Amino acid sequence: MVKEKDNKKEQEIISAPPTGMQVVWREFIKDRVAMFSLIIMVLAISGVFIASLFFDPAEVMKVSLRSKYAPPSSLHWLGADIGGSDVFGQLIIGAKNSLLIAIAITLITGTVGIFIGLACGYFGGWIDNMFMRIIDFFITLPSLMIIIVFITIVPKYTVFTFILIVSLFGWTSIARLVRSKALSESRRDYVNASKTLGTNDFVIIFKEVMPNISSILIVEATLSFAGNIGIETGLTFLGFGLPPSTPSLGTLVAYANNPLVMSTYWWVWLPAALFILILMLSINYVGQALRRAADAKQRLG
Amino acid sequence: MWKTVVRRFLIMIPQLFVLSLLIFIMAKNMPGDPFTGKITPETDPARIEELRELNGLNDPWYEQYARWVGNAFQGEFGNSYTYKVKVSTLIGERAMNTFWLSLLTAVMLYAIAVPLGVLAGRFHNSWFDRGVVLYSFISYAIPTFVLALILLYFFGYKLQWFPTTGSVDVREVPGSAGYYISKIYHMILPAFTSAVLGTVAIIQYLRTEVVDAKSMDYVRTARAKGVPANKVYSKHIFRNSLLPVAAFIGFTITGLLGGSIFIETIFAYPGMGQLFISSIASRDYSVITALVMLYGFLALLGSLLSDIIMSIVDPRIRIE
Amino acid sequence: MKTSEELLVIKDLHTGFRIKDTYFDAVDGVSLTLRKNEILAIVGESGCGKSTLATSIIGLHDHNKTRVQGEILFKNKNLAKLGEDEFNDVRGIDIGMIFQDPLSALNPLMRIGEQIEEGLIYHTKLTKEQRVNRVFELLTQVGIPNPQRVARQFPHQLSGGMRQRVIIAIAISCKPQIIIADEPTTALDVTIQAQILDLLKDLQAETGSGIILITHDLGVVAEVADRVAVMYAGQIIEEAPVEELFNNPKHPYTRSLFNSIPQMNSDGKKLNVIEGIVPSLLKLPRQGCRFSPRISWIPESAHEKDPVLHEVAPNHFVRCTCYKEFYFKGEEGGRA
Amino acid sequence: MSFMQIKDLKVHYPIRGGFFNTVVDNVYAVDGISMEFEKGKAYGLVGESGCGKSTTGKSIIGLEKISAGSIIYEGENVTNKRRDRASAYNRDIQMIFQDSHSSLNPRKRVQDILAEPIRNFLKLTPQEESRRINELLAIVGMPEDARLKYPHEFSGGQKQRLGIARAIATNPKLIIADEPVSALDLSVQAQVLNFMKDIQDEYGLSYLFISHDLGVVKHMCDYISIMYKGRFVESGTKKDIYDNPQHIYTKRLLSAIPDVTPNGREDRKLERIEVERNYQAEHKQYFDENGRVYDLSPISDTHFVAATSSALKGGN
Repeated sequence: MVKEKDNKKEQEIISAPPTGMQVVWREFIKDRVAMFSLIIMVLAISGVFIASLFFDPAEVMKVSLRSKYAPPSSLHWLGADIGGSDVFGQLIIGAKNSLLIAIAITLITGTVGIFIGLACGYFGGWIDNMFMRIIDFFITLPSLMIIIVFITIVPKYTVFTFILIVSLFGWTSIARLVRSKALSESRRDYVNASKTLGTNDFVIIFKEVMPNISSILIVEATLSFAGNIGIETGLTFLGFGLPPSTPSLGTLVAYANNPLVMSTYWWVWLPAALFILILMLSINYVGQALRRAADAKQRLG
Repeated sequence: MWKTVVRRFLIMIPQLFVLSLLIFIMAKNMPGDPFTGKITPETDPARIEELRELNGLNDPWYEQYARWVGNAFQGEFGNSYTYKVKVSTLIGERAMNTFWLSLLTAVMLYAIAVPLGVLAGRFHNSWFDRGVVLYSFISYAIPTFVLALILLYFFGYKLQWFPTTGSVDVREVPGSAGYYISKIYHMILPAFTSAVLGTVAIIQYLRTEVVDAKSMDYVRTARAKGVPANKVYSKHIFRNSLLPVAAFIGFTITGLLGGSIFIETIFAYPGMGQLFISSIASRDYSVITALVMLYGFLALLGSLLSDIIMSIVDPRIRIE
Repeated sequence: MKTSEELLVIKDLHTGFRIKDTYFDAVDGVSLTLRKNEILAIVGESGCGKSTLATSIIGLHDHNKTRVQGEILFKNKNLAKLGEDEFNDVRGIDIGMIFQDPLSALNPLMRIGEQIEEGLIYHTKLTKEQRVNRVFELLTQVGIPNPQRVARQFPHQLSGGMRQRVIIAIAISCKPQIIIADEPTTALDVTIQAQILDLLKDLQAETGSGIILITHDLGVVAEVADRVAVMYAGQIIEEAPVEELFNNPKHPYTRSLFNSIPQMNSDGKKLNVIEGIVPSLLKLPRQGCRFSPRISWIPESAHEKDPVLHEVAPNHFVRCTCYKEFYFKGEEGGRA
Repeated sequence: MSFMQIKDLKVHYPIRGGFFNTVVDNVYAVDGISMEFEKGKAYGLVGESGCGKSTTGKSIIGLEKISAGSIIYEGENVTNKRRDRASAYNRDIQMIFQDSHSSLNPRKRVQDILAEPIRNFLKLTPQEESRRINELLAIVGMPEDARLKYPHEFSGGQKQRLGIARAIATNPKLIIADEPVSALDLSVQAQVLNFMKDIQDEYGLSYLFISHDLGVVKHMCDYISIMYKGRFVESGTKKDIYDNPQHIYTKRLLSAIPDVTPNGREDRKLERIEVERNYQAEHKQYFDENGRVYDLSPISDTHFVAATSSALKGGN
């Protein structure tokens, strides 16, 4: 029956590949919540980047004891922290930092994961065996602890080392997923056909296999972007994230570790926590809607 | 089956080896020595060199490694710098707290996840199902520390239903009934937070398993036999969907341990995770090394356990 | 033609699937009778509605998305009106079913013995011991050596042919009067297929039950069927005793099908190709002769406006009058 | 004169097991088969599932690793050059797949699918390439506007015809067809078989036709080999195999094929039972103590049977 339904749809779209971006977009328009999430996500991210142009980090971080723990007012939209620094300004700058770092981590882990995953899935054999052993091992590691230890023992600790350390543990799950998809895709006969038609492995991997799993790659990138925001803010929250000179959303939330701040000066930590929550919900929903759209079986029709 | 289990054990050996090597290298790169706790600023540099020699810190790295592994096997990780007690004693105390917390979490986790997942799958596309999907979506998207903080803020500070720190009320006498009740009372909020976050994977898995199983040919066979609908669910669909979940137990343990760092820190619960963070803060390296090793070992054990359970419950693996 | 009592009478059956609040009938007005002691084959290409017909009879369709109208009369009951639960008094006891893929049709986590026993638990008053003995008896009956051992095994430990025998044992466990076999040998190798078909035929002769055999393979039909109904686009277009149908096919579709089989003696000669494609469910022509678009060289006037089945020989029925005018393209003189 | 010879081809897969996952045994998927191919002839490879017929096809074209044996093409040993892009072998041997749907990349338009072999093997200008694509579509009876469509817009039979068009794009000498029609309905199957026959006559193609369907193979092929457990049990012309089967396995296979007429089916059933009894009784004369098929020995110029000499004498 599903097949019949597809036939009908195919009539309407003249010559589009079955999982093209066009199809995905049409699905998106039909799903109101997904559209809403997409708008929230775009607004939140672009809002942060645009607003950050109007804040000077040095100005924001300036200590002003007079406004210590000042409640929200027209001067300080979201009040001030223990040093009297403006929370709203910190929120914007912190969010910008968090987003940039999450993007960097996503790009690095995504690229590495996709390359390794494609190679493992397509070639199989010893390449696959070797990387799968490594990945299995990484997955059983208590990675959060090891990241923390790494961060504390690295001699010159900067934003870049932070990105590298987190990326070192982040590529495995993407590689694993890409591998399983590439494996099932590589077993399909069109790959065999290309082999018999004299196309070389490199071209087959990037021009045949990769386009066919591209929708999954986009979905995974979106979801892992959300995950990376969580990892960065979480680590910063614990005190092992960005260097103190670079505020992050996690820095603000970390104020809640002080019971007094948590219970009384909620404006210091709660907005940042809620902002993370909204960001995560919207990005994740967009990711899941993309996943539904990319999977012909789950399409809304 | 025994072959699978033994082989699985053998695979664990090189993993443990690599893990220990990794941790040893990390430990070597940490500032300070296993006997750092015995040194004060007044100690004579010659005396330090003497101590180094005495403790074999000038030996080749592989000899040091061998000795370190030997000690680790006997649970000997040196002394804590901060607490001035043996690392093993220190961790032992905290480990019990973490163990009880994890146990309560696991109980809550399965008590929430299994019925939700199974029922959502059975009543696919109903309002109940949509609610479950929404719940699992939110708990998937929300970061651990954000959920923990929000729950702590509302239930701990605003409503004051639960204590906000510690593992037991200090006024209770150890051993008394009140003591144990207090212990459980302190665990409820952190365990619940942790459980909510852990349910996602199991709910999603169970739900899709049940939905998929409904259209499986063997379910059609059962229906064609005239087996009543309830029995089709209990004997065929649920059983076949639940067995793989049993194998999740091992991974659940790993997951709970990983999450315990956030949970214990936020709820100020004196377990291993909190000990780890405070040791990092005080640069108490011998404790850190021991904890990482212990966590790594438990994680490996967890995945081993999962594989063994899988090989017991699935006849396709059981009978080779 | 064996004349014996009627087991199952289907009258004007319509089975429709719901797509966006509209029902599309995949089975579109089928009437059939199954008698005791016979194998009735329903043959057709994919998408003709033959499997849907089978699932409607035994009630295995999704009751939420499917609409069954018409009459399926069995023991004074109309099966088309039964709900999912009420069907459990019919399924397994009175009607057994054999599936296409013997591996996926067995529960991978249950022992063979348990799976055969399951039907007995709900439909008989046998004690545990009697049930176990009955399981052994059934396994022996379907030609499985060493039943005690096989009963304790899991599906993945058996070969394809053995699994299909187990499926048959399940289907006949409560001695049903009707067995529906949906492509029972399609997933099997020819040598195993021959064994399974022989087994089915022997069992049928032994028990006197009626078998509805759904298949796309005319060879299988020729080997085992007593009577054949040919389906096209949701309707029966020809029905006849097996010798009559194979020796004297009438409907253009039946004849075209026969001419497209690469037979043992076709030896590279051109095979007949039917123009066009099988219409999809959503685009089924609901009026007139459904095969007419695929024999476009036959004049419109040859077809009936509202085609019905005509008895052209004793017990031989053909839908639409177009068979009278039909000839294969390029053989102008070869009219029937 | 044959243009290609396959000598003692073997494809073995290691079975790993034991504690250390070492190679404990091999699966003999293809276990020493030899064939020769002549221009314009069709060769059938018949057997039941798991007999190694597909593996044979895949190993010839280079999708499976050959463990032993050699492939000689136009006098040159090409065993290890099968996937060499520059080799004439790779251009001249093409393949048609069983599942036409999965053999076409869903994200490529028909013109790109057909252009793939042309771009890889032939040096054509874009205009020539475009003309060739139209030509190919015309050969398999598809309109030119199909070029811009995606595979999912075609029916099963049309997709298989596109697969054929792609396989003949480089004017190959041999096409390996692995169950090319077994996924298709009867009427569509007839159409595809007709096409394959037409193209063969027109271009002097050779086929290696792999199928489990003896009817289809007999319809298409001049020579037939029956395969069992990775080895040939019998090999010969179509007439040899169907009119004068010698190996007990061939007889069993032939007797199991349903005949498309109900007349005389009782007799056929009795014959099946008889053949099955002989199969059990005479097993020793056709299989050695390990159950392995004997080597082929000739009983005529074209007809080869794998059996002990006593069985052959008895059979004649």
